[in-house]
Amino acid sequence: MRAIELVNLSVYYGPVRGVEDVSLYVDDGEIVALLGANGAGKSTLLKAISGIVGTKRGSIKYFGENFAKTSAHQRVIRGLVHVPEGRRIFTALTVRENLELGIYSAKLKHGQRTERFDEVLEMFPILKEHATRLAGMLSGGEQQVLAIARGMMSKPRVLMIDEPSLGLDPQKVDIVYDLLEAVAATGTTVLLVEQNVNLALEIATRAYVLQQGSVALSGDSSTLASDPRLSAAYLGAESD
Amino acid sequence: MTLLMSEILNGLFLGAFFGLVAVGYSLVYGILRLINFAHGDFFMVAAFVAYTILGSSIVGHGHMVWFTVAWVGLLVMVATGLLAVLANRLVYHPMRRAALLSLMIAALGLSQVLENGVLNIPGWGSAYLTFPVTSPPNGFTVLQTNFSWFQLIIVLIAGFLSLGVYLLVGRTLIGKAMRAVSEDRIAAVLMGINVDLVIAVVFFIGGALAGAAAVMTGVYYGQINYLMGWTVGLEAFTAAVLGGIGNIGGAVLGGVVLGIAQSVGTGWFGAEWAIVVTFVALVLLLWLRPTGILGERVARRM
Amino acid sequence: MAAKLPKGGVILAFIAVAALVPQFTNNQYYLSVGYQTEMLICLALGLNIVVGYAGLLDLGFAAFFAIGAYTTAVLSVNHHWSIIATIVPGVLIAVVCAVIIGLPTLRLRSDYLAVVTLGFGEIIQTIANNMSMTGGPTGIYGIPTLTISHIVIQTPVAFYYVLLVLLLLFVLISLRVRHSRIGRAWLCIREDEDAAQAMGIKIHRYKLYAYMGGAVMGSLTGSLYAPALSAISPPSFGFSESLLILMALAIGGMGSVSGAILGGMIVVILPEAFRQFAQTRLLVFGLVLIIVMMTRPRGLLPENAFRGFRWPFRRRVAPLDGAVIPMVATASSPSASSEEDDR
Amino acid sequence: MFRNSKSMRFATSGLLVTGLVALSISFQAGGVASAASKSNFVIGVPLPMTGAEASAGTEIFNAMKLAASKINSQGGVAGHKIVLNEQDSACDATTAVNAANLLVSAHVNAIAGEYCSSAALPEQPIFSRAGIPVVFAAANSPALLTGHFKNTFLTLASGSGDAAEAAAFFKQDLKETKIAIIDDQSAYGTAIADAMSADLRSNGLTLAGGAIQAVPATQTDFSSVIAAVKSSGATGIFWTGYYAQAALLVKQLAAAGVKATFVGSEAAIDATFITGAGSAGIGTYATEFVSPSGKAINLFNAHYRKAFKSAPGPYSSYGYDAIQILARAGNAAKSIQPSKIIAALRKTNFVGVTGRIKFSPVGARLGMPEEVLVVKNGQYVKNSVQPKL
Repeated sequence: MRAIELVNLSVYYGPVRGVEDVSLYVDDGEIVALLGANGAGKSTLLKAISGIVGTKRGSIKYFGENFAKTSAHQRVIRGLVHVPEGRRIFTALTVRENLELGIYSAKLKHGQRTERFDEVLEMFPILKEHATRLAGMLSGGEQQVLAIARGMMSKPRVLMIDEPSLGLDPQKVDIVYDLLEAVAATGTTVLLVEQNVNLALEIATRAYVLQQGSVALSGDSSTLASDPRLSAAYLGAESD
Repeated sequence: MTLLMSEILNGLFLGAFFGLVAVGYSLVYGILRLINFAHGDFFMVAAFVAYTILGSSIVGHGHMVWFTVAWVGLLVMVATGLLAVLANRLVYHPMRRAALLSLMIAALGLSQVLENGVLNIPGWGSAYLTFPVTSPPNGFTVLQTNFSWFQLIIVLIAGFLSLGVYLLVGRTLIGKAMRAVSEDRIAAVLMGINVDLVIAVVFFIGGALAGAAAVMTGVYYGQINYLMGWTVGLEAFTAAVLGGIGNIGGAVLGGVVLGIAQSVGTGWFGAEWAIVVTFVALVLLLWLRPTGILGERVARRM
Repeated sequence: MAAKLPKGGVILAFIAVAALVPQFTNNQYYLSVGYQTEMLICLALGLNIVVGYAGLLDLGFAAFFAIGAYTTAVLSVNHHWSIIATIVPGVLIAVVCAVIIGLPTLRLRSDYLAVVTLGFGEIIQTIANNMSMTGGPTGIYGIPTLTISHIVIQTPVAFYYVLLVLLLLFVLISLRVRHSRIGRAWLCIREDEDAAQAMGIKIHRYKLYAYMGGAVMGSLTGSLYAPALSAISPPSFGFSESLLILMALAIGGMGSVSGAILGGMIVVILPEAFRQFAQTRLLVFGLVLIIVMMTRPRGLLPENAFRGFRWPFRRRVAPLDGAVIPMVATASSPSASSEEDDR
Repeated sequence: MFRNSKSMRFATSGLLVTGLVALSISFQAGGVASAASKSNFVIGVPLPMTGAEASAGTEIFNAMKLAASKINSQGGVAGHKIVLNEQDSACDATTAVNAANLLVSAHVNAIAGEYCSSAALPEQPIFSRAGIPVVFAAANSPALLTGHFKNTFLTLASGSGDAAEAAAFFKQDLKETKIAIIDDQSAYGTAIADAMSADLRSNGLTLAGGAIQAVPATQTDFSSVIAAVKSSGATGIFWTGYYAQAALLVKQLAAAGVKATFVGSEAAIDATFITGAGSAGIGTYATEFVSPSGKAINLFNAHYRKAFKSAPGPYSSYGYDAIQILARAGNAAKSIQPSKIIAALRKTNFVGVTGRIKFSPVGARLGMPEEVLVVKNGQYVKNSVQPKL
């Protein structure tokens, strides 16, 4: 079953090209990584899939359903959750309130909400002691964990996560990636955008490499890892 | 000394009105960063709607009248809320990508449209209209100052409504969604929050509060006019800034502080200088505390 | 510079046409509407320095207009000064007021500054209304005519030309200052205050300059407008007047001289054009205001000298990519694409 | 991509401006053309039709329409039909100047109207330069008579008579000695308040609190002023402002338990006051010019009610008389020429709905005795005791 399938997708910011003619798919239960240099269009692609930027051409299918006319918040309700770059947690709200907003759209009774809240805290124990603090007071790594935890509150079918390692020290990065593996282990499909190739290929089953808005390479993680064109794609884009 | 105390008590009463309208101002500002100059005119339109409905539905005397006032009040709150939602849908929503100044000018245009719309409606027009129901004068005396029971009821209703909104924003899920939208609209969308709906709810609440204030104004003061919204709007806006705009508790507090400042200032310098006292106090306060009394949350964001 | 030529052309054409108007009509009414338009354009150009160039939202600009008009009226009626001589004290008082109100408040963010300037406008109007020196609510009447050496300016035509000269002066100043060192500093502050400060621009000082510049222009206009009106009273200098000036600028286009000219024409001429509809004309005016702002939110003749122009008081946006903001809504998901603009 | 195209922008803006100018010219030119037909007696009517005083303007204009149609049905003025050319002055100096210039450009034969003195003052020199007779219907600031304009006549005597009457009433009949003056900060109210302050002194009465209390005309809550009045120990209150605020003030005074006797100026008299103040208004007083022919005013009120389905405003009758004054002057001069009408206006002497109308050499209304009214059974009646001046 294809969780996400993009066919010839193009996104433009006014006259500026974001991505052009991208086709890719993510199967149910997979971890797929989107790789590429800065400005290659990875984040744009995620934003197009989650619906916060409009597309110019092409189609987005989510479990076979066409998403062209579905508004961004509706996509979340269908189980497609996007943890954006820079975490974007609500700093003026408490950790608990942030998590509660993660199941905003779910039609749950109060008891069920608390239950889910406890489940997620079990999964992300770092947050436990901070539940009543303002999210803005957390450290960077804790904020990233909160962002993922917030995304997991609604038990998404697909979790898209953008640059989870950005700005974190290696130790925190390990924690975050362990969590991601734990998330995937619950059966959640993960679409991961990452600049750090080695990190991403370690947990992903497959990967796509974007270069200047188009797919340059794709394949299994293990084959890609040894492909010399991979580093060329990075270096090529960087030397531009 | 008793004069000062009675001025403070009067100021508290005035502040209840300011605060109620200011909460609406503050809510909309908090979520859209828009100084909604038309907000005072929602209040004005509400007073006229209440005037018309009450005029045609008052039957009987005594308690029956107050029962009618109560349900008309609720009806007008809903109607004004819907008016605000409609204004948002027709004017502000299509402009959500425009610069704030453009939005502000559009709000001024809307204010003109509402005022002059009422001016041109037969039966409303430019005259000072006498409200069909007026509050009975009997009451009680505190510190040699007479208050009517109705004034007490107004303060209680205003306090009750403000507290309701405060709890709604602070405790409920939709309230949390409002705060989320106010802080980061994109992230809110990614939580599955229907931002347009949240904004509509905010306009509805703001409008409904203005509607409640309008009915109480009509019944208490007994007189309405098509320009009544402008002054109230200006005072409410000042109160909202004074308390720290975007902050519900701040709006109520700002209203009370403004009411007291006006009342006491009038006592010292004469009513003709009331507005000068108000604004000098505002400048001093902003100088010492540039974000208003309770404005920290906004300050950090800016 | 080439890109600016068409605009210069528009301004020149306007001035030329404006100068010729009295040759075609001596209708007193048209001429009086004419000089009121010029007056409002002058005020809009003054406000343009404050709001359009430096990005400071001012909701009480009519205060400086009032200061000029009242200084001239008081000195000429009560103390028999000649009108020309009253201009200097008017300007001085305006500048002093600008500094007094500006020093403590110009460090505030725009919304707070807006309410403080609004308050300043109300204060000036209240003072005019309450002092016996300013004639209280009746105001001051019998303001003598303007005499420049031996020429007596009394007829609408004469005032029309006097205000046209002032307008021309303001246009030249606005265009010159825009590309001067100080003008560039203002634009930097408007675009990004923090960055401007990081670049070593003394932002408070330059903000104060802008505020003072606007005050001088507002006061000058007031001094010359008082004799044209012959009687002034507080209601003409209230919040609604301040808003009218701001509207002119917003409709025409912030930061743009040709925009101020066009906007001034619209806000004066439009309500006059709908005079026949007495009670409905302001309704129409309000509708026009909304429609213009909805269809052309940057005004009819926006400033376009800069690519990547950033509007003052836009929401403080941090787009996800830090990249370009979508200008054109594209095919799919209209509700979705619109969200990009906000944080 | 239209948005970024410079030519499009110029084109649309250019079109808009051209359209506006064309609109304005066609509208105003239409007005000019119709007014210029010389067979009519065209009376220019500058009145506030928008803004805060719009209701007063409408009420005055309605009465003028009544007068004009009545005179026209009786054969017009020296054979010419009266045509009213109404222009909104909005009680704002700038708008008023435009209205005045528009009327002058339309070559009207005379002016009747204007409610606010602040609008009348800048209009005056414009009408004077054009040599058009002006009968101000309700604006009555003394300042209007100091400019030595030979063409100005006031239908309404300046408000100082109200103050003199009220002061005498407080002293002789009410025997109150400590009087508070509350002023609404309008041009009208302030003038009367100042006059009252002087009249209190000359009558040996005290101004309670030592100063005039002023409230902005937009104020609806008077609690702080009432607190001041209460603490000053005033036993009488003189209100110089208008009826709408008067109703609020009286109600709030009653609610605050202030027992001082309330006397309003003539501007406080209106049906809205009686309904608005309710029980608090009963027994309050107001001073007014005597209308000797009670019958005429009653007839006028009845006509007005029939024609407009509402009660006339406090100044409607003055608007009615302003038109009558001009019509009689035209008939006396047998001409509708402005200069001849001005000459005839000086000799005005007849009884209108507001009483006998005569003018002083500077154009002030003469001989308007005052009387004190009291609110009884839902209407104004002449008080049983009247002070001797």
